[in-house]
Amino acid sequence: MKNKVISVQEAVNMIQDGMTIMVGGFLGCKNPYVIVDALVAKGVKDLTLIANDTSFPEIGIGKLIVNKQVKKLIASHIGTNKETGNQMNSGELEVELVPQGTLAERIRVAGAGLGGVLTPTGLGTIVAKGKDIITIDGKEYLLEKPLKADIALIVGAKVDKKGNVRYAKATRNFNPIMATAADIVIVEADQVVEVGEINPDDVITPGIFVNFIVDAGGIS
Amino acid sequence: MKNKVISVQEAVNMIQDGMTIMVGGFLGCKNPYVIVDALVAKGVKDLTLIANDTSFPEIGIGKLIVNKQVKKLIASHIGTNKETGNQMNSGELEVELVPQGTLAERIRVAGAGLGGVLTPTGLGTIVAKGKDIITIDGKEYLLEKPLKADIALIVGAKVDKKGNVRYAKATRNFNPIMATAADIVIVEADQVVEVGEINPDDVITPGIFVNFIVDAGGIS
Amino acid sequence: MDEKEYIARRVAKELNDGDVVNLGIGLPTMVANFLPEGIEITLQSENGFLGIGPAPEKGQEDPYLVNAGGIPVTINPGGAFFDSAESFVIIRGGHVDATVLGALEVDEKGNLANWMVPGKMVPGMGGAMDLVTGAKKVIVAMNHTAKGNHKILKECKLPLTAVHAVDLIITEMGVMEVTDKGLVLKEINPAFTVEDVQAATEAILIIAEDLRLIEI
Amino acid sequence: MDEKEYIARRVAKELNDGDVVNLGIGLPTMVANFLPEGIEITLQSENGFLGIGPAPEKGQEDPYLVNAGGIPVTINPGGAFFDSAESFVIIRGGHVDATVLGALEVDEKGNLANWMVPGKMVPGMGGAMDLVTGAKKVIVAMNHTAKGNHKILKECKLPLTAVHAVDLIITEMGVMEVTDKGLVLKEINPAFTVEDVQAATEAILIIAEDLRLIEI
Repeated sequence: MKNKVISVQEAVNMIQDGMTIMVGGFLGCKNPYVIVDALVAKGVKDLTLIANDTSFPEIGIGKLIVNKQVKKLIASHIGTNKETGNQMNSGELEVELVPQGTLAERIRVAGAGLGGVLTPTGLGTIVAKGKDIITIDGKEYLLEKPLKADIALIVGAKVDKKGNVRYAKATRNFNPIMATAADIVIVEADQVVEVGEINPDDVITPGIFVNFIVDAGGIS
Repeated sequence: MKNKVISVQEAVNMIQDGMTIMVGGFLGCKNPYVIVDALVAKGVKDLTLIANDTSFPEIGIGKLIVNKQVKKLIASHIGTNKETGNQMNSGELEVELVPQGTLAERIRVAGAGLGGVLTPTGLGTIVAKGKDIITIDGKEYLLEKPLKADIALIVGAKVDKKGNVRYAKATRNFNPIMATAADIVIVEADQVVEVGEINPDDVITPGIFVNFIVDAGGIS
Repeated sequence: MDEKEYIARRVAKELNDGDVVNLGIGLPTMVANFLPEGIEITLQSENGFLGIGPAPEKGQEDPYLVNAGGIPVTINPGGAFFDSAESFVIIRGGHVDATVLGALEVDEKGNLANWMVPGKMVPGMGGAMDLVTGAKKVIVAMNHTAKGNHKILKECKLPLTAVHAVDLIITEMGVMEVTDKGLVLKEINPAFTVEDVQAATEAILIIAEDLRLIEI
Repeated sequence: MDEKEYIARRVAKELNDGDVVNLGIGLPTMVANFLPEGIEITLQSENGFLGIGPAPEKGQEDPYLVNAGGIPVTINPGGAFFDSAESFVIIRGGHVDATVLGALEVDEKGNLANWMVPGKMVPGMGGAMDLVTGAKKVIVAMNHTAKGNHKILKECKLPLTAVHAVDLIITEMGVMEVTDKGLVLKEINPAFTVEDVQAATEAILIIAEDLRLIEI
């Protein structure tokens, strides 16, 4: 079996200028802080970032915005990071705002091999602009397209060496779906354990989705 | 808090002739045996049954077929119960065969408030007959519609009195999605435990989806 | 009692025992403090759990346990965590009985605007569009006017959050139901007259035949 | 060595270390027994788990742990259980590297028929349609003919499981790749001549320039 545990530096080396990355977390609770900080230090540019939000200016992926490393953002909420709004208004940052449930589902269908999402959310609003409307049994739905990434950076509370992931409390959020929708998935783990230490009933993200593990517990 | 624990008889009393029911399980591993046996004893008729398969003639929902209680079946596989094929060929039973992944997704979108599924599965086959094909970014997808039921009968290994469900091993299968897609959800539990005995991280089906609990462990 | 508490107390009376409820940030969050005796509800949080409990004691905050506004919370026994896709299965799928949220504007057709002011403030819609689309009952809880300007309009001017989505509007002045015929004033704060409420409302109010005083 | 084992042994050589593989019922299931040294794969089961292990010892069967054919199995350390929706996220989403399954008919365009014979046998497609649509590599493993009748055709006659889905056909006679130009015979069982294989095949075979003998 291939060893999936790598260093932060090895993780960051995979992320190149211009790539599309997905990052788990919800208002910074919690982003893969260690990898993101290294990404800020490396100064990778022109990223397309897919995330629920841009956290706070000084926390997690909020720093990627402040550091102007993001060219395009796809998110549901940017209100907690004023720098995001500023760069959007100045035209430096392209922002696509997506309803949170639609964002989750667009990521999920990308990972699931489906063609799109048919949702009532956003009908009659500017979210529907330029999008197809499909009528099914007399009800209208917006056709929303899949969202994929080159690399997904997710967080795990307990991760075994095969990459099976357990999440803790409210940190689960977008991580399990992002793990299905990227070419390369890197999990930042609070704790790395031996194979067999997680009961198969308790695995949330199966290890087949995870390419690499950064042991944040081993670092801190 | 309302007491969700009811008797098998109370559960079966809710199921009337002509209703649409979803039943969890995969080749009988495992159906809610206690409730289904009571349903067989009651002799409810003209059911529409949504399930992965019709089990074996003498196990679980296989008996509902043998006992001719089902008018229409929506399933992915009927090869393990010859009586299903016989009744289909004689015209007694209407059978809609659905690819397993499409069946799962049709149930999921019904529970998720989405309008349908856009899947590549079944294109160019008789499964596509009479269905809309939607082209997205040059690729074709079949539009498959949501599947809802009046009542879902599911199984749980460990269920707390609020209805939070843990599944055991391969018995999880269709149960979690069926729990989202019916007006009334009844879980047959191997074991009923007090509220608080299941860690919130370990809940698979949240109790808000479960209306009633039959304590099969308490019965056997 | 300040206006916010007055509104929150009245909203609390709309909730039924066993309801699954999503409360927006700010005033709506206060509703949980004023539930009538014997009414137990389950609070849903968009970021992925059910069973929000009381605020943690100072120093007991868990950084892994925050609500959809990023505020530390607790989880009650019998709660459950899940991912964002599942969270919106619950929300969009009609499994939330009531959602309570604020508004910038709401109109007589039940249209709602609460997520952006073009060129000024664009926080994003977060989960609001899904919530008002999927919840069985949508309650707008807000001050009746903003710095003297109407918020309850004939037709929303700001970009919409959703069309025909709002069921009930509860303000410090009254309780208004969205009906096919327009906004019906069902209850009024005894501190105001019907004329006061109408003057503070751009939409023409239909006065309920059995108009009652708000009791909280 | 019987034909089935011969086929299973040759299929096993198509699998790479780390592959996620779904094996159909019957002959395909045997493939797991013949993996080359140093090749570790993860077996996926449609009914909801990864990491199928060796068959349980007699008397040690767990009724809650069966494969997609209803046969008792075990799960390896590092395995994981999930629900049917997630199982087909894995399958349809391209997260299965290879699927091995039998066929009633397969044709030179890679069309596959393996789920019904109208009026005679209609078991249903189960997970097969999703598997051949979603897996990165689709390997048909079967006897070359059925009671002397062709199974590898110019065009399938039975209702299809999927169009343009098959990548490789492995039989007791040879290994055939589906290409834009048609079926290319890449390897042959030394017990047969090219003429034997063609005679047993309705589709016209393109003989690979570097045609090799099957080694198992």
